[in-house]
Amino acid sequence: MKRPINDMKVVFPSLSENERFARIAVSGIVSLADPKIDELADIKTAVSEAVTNSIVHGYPETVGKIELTVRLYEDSTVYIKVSDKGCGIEDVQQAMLPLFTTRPDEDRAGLGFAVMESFMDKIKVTSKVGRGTTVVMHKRITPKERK
Amino acid sequence: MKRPINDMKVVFPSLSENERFARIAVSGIVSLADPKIDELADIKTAVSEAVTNSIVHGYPETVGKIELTVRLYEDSTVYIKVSDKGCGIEDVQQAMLPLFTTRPDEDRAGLGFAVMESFMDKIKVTSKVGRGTTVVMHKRITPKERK
Amino acid sequence: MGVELISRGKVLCARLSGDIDHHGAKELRRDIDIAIEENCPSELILDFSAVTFMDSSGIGLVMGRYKLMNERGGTVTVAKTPAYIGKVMRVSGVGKLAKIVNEYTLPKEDEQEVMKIETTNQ
Amino acid sequence: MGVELISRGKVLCARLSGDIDHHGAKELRRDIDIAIEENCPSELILDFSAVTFMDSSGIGLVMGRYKLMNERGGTVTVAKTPAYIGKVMRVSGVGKLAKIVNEYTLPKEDEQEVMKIETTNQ
Ligand SMILES: Nc1ncnc2c1ncn2[C@@H]1O[C@H](COP(=O)(O)OP(=O)(O)O)[C@@H](O)[C@H]1O
Ligand SMILES: Nc1ncnc2c1ncn2[C@@H]1O[C@H](COP(=O)(O)OP(=O)(O)O)[C@@H](O)[C@H]1O
Repeated sequence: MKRPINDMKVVFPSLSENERFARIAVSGIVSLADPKIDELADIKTAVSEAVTNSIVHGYPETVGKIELTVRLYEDSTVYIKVSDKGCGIEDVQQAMLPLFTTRPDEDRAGLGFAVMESFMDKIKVTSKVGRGTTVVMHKRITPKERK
Repeated sequence: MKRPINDMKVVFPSLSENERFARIAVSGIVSLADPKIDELADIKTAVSEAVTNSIVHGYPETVGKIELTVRLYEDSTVYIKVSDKGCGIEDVQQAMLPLFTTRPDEDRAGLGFAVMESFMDKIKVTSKVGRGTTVVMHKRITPKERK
Repeated sequence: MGVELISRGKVLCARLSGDIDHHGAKELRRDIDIAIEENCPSELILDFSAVTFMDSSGIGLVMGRYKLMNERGGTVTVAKTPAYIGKVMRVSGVGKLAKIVNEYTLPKEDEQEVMKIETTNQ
Repeated sequence: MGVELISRGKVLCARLSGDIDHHGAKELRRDIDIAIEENCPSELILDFSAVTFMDSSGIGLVMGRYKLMNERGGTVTVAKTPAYIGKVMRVSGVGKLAKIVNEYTLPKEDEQEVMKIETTNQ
């Protein structure tokens, strides 16, 4: 893929109030490309899932850093990367199964990855136990007609 | 000063549409502390000035990286740092004089630093020609009463 | 983000509002569960009409309330989901647990109890 | 961000809206200056009532229009500034160049020209 026409990297601590901040930041960049309302909602939701996972699962007992990268490409593709240096996932394939969760006590539905998969065009998860987790997602948006 | 209760670092390219993005990002973090509307407006304005300066003056011919850091401290102090690796300022004291501008052609009023100074409690500018400019600002906010 | 709770007869209605994410879900959950304890409803209506954002934390909220109501022999109804929230609901298959409706009417009653809980936490 | 331009007799009124920053100021400036060229007003009213944000780029906009109008023997009036924008105006001392008013009335005229320019650029 070519060079991005705009991009942003944000680093913030794994505090649950930053779930909202991450959505605001991602909207701030993606909305510059004039996406349709439902496309922006899809992207915000996927980012919210990934960031929440880093907060809830990646750093269950501590506060660590989360890095969010957003890139806009000329072909209206949005690239999103969410990564943490938390506890990591032992079996990524199992983790991605709908309804699978290691925190049913916390009212987690086990649907975070399922939402990311169905709301974005592409998702790739890489993780290493004790090292952290990285989620990369892509979505092609339909920019509104410009005058 | 103690450890921040929340903080964020954003890196983005010096595109003028990111002036708006920087305001959104800073609002996203500062609003978590429930500031008064006019305090939030002051901070957004100061950030807009500093980021615009990096775009217009720091990287006049090229697109470079701008780094924006926002920290919230327990005593309701907001710390903001805007830095670029652009052309730098030869005489910082002169640059900070109200109405001084090197780009009158571009309808710059020469009031960016004056606005930052009067809207924030403290501002420190460090710059080196050929290396870049860093603006650090502080403001104490009055958080709304929490229930 | 907040929830307004209205109890009428055997129906408890929770009107949710604002962004529902993991950060806010805990408080919503607590407020709704206290109202269930106190009013022992046979039907819980979750009204999403004023919800502006929801991720799978909202699904967890519905599933958790379903479990609780089911244990007590009651049902859960999900009402008035805006388009973007309907999409999250569909992906999750929550329709198997809760009845999904566009409109509802609360039973009229002389004795009515309204509890308004507005969480201002952003 | 945008500007709606209304020319009545010797008065040109520019109703600005949205966020005024460096990014958007260029287009606003161009649209206003074209209208000045075409209508040769003796008074330019800049109406800020619908402006949601402004930094010193907005001051540059006022100062630049003042220079242009002054060259042409005309004046600039700044009208209806919301509180937070009034603060930026005060810091800049723009009151020395432009008259600052809360209300204004446009001259009534049979022949009236309205140009609506809405820039959707965010
Ligand atoms: N960033 C992460 N760090 C560690 N574990 C994770 C991370 N993200 C997801 N997981 C694991 O994957 C499981 C499934 O995630 P998900 O589908 O989002 O559902 P939920 O968050 O509701 O549990 C989680 O329960 C957790 O065990
Ligand atoms: N980040 C920067 N990099 C290089 N020069 C700068 C930077 N910020 C400010 N300056 C210099 O300081 C001058 C005054 O800045 P300011 O008070 O913000 O007014 P203005 O932006 O309207 O020119 C600018 O004209 C420019 O020469």
